[in-house]
Amino acid sequence: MKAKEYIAARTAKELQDGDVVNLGIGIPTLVVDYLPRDVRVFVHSENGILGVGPSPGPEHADADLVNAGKLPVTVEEGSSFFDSAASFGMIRGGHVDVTILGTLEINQRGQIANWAVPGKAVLGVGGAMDLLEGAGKVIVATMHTNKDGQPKIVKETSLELTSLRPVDLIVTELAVFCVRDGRLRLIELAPHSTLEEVRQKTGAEFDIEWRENMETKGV
Amino acid sequence: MKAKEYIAARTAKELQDGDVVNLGIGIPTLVVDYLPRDVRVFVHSENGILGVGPSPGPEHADADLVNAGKLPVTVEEGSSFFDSAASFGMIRGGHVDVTILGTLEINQRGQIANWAVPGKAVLGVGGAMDLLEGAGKVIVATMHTNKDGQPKIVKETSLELTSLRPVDLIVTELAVFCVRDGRLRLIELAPHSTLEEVRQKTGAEFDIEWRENMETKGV
Amino acid sequence: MAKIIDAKEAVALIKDGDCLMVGGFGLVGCPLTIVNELSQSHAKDLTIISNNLGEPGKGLGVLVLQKRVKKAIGSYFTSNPDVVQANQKGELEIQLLPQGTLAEAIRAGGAGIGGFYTPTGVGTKLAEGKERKLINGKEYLFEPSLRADVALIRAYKADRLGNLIYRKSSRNFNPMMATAAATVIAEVDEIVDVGALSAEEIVTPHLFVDYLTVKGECRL
Amino acid sequence: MAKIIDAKEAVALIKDGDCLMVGGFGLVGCPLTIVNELSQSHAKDLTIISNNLGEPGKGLGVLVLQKRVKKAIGSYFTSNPDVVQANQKGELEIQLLPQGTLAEAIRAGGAGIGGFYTPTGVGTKLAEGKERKLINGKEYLFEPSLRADVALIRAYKADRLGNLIYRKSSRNFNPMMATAAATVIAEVDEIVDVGALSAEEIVTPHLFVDYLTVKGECRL
Repeated sequence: MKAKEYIAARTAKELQDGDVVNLGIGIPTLVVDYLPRDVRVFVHSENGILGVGPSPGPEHADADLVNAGKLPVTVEEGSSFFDSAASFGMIRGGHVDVTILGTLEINQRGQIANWAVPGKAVLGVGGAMDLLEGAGKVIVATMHTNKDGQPKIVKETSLELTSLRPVDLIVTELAVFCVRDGRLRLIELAPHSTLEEVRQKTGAEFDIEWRENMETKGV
Repeated sequence: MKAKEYIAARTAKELQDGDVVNLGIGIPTLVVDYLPRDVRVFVHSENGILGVGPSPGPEHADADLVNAGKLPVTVEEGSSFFDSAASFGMIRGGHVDVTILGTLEINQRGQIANWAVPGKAVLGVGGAMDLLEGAGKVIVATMHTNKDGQPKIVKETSLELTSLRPVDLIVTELAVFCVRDGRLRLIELAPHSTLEEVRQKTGAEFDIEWRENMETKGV
Repeated sequence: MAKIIDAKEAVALIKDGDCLMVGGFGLVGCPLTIVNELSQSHAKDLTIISNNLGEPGKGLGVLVLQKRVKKAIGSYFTSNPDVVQANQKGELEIQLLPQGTLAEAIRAGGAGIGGFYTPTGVGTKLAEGKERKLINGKEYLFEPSLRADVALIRAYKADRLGNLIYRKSSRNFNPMMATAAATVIAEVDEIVDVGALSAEEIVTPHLFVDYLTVKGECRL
Repeated sequence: MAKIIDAKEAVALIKDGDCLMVGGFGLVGCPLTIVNELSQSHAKDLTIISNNLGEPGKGLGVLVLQKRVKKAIGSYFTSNPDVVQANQKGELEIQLLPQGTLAEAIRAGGAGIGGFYTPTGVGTKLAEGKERKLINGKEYLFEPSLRADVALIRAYKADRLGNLIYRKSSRNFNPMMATAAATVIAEVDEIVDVGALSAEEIVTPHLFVDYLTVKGECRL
């Protein structure tokens, strides 16, 4: 399994049956492909859809039916459409259970920077700040390092923060961290990943709090 | 024609084809019965209806279809239903052209008191304040005096004001006043009404600015 | 997925001291089956956010007579003399808001907005004690948003997920209240299969709705 | 009663220096026939409130290349490099708002609300210069409401009165913008008879809509 697919599959395990989930672009979009059969989630798209389904084939694309990444989507039975004010009312008002986002950087306190692009004028934010503010649980699903091989998890971000709110969970191709009391806690290693590799590719301090299944693996 | 019917008929002349109109309870409700054939208005009811039609017979009353006075109504073709937040958004946002209201008192500056009942705790306001704030034009359609024969138009109201905003027009069974620059201006006498009677039954100062048709009547 | 419960189970979700939102404009659009059941229960010290408190001996009016309402927030209580009397006796605290301010405060609460500035009521008795702000030269009053522990709302049809549609003027405060409470219980005429309501016509998407109760016989 | 006009007449209602609201999320739900006609016109010094400014050479992006947009208020301009470049050259002022704050500010403008407090963006770069307020112990940012001279929106069907319904995710910003401008022009697929849209399904009641334009052939 490739790294991105692994991240998506691992993140999928965090979702519970009935969750309302908002997915960022990139890896987060893949997560729903890895849900177990007995877990059904409802995908919320901030441009005004509850109940987003799989991508259609190109011949079935409907120009009026896109997700927040502006890609053609389908809708499932029981879906609904609403305007942007209502949609962000759902987000800010705490009615979206989980949001799964990508990020550019994460600091040592679990705060993310995922909107302001490096070296460029800050001209786009979209719904990122609202999602960080309002979602019940925030999961970051991201490659451990950036395109240049540099750690995304760093002491302090060089980019502007998206929110003061720390995320709840970080899933990479190497490890899973949770954030509690303003500290990163490594709770799981990916198969074939080692603590040494995680330390090497992480630019921030973290505690280690293996979850039970890791302890039994004798890490 | 009885006094109330006269007031309603005279008020109806103020409405223009296409107006969106919100009607208070009592005399205002009668106004639409006196519209000329070529004037169609759209009645807005703040409990969530645009396009209120005439009252149904008792056998056609629908328990889910009432106006703001909680009386059964019908709806016309092209009507729509919406929630209370949207409805008051229309009112405050300036999307209702005219509101026609009753009142308990009117002061010399054209401000009205129509919500706080004399001698009682102030426990009901409903939509009165929103309508005064947001309607394009406010017309008061009221008997000139109260049940005790005392003037409703007074120097200062004894009751709490509904809004600092003066109304635009006052129509009674005796006269029509407009309000401009914080002063009442008598612009018209009802048939069989005299300036003397109006002076006698009005407890406030007013200017006289006959409209053209009054001048030709040689008042 | 909304859970289908009966009116007794719905009322069991309400605890002493809870703040409730109850939909309806008078009795129209009020979840009368649940309210009726509530009047058979024992929950007390309730705060109720509702445009009115029913009519004498009807709907929420019964709870007032039972002295189980500590405080009411709404826009029009004058039509129920029992409410006026309870307030005069000091048994019932009343917070009066212009109807548009009430509706907006509930919507704001559901949408995660902390408060807003309305021009309604400036300079009147209802402005007393409220923060004022000039915005673009016009005066406004600050109004904090409202939220509740439990919302009891009335809709026409629900699908099994909890998507709701309303009927005519019974919509009124119900869609906003559906967004503004920790627990939302909708009383409906009918529960239909998922897919029976079109995506365009759904007024309240299911993510707001926790429980569904089918309307029952209701003595009034 | 909304007046039916063509795209040329619609554009003639826009004056130099006007503030426009333009519906759409990217090109989805954008009134492209009118926007296309606008790019053939001469109105300049425009302020545009819209989530994006089209795509390079498409939709509102054309107006940017023509240097006719003075200021843009929206949430996501990064996807159009022409906008970024115009901003860097100092030809185009940009006011960036979180998407939810943008949507809420437009809704507030249409509903007569002067401004509101949102928790979104607290402590970030986008909070700079904004008034902060603690409400129930939580920090919020003040955001004033937005209004425009003209709103150009996209709907699916209108009836002859001007009642509107939308189609799928092309609804987005259009219903709020319909409420928040002095003049509202809706581009629609089709104008149907009064009565053809049901009272329950109408999303934008006709009192908001001044003009209707039927969507035309649109080069993109």
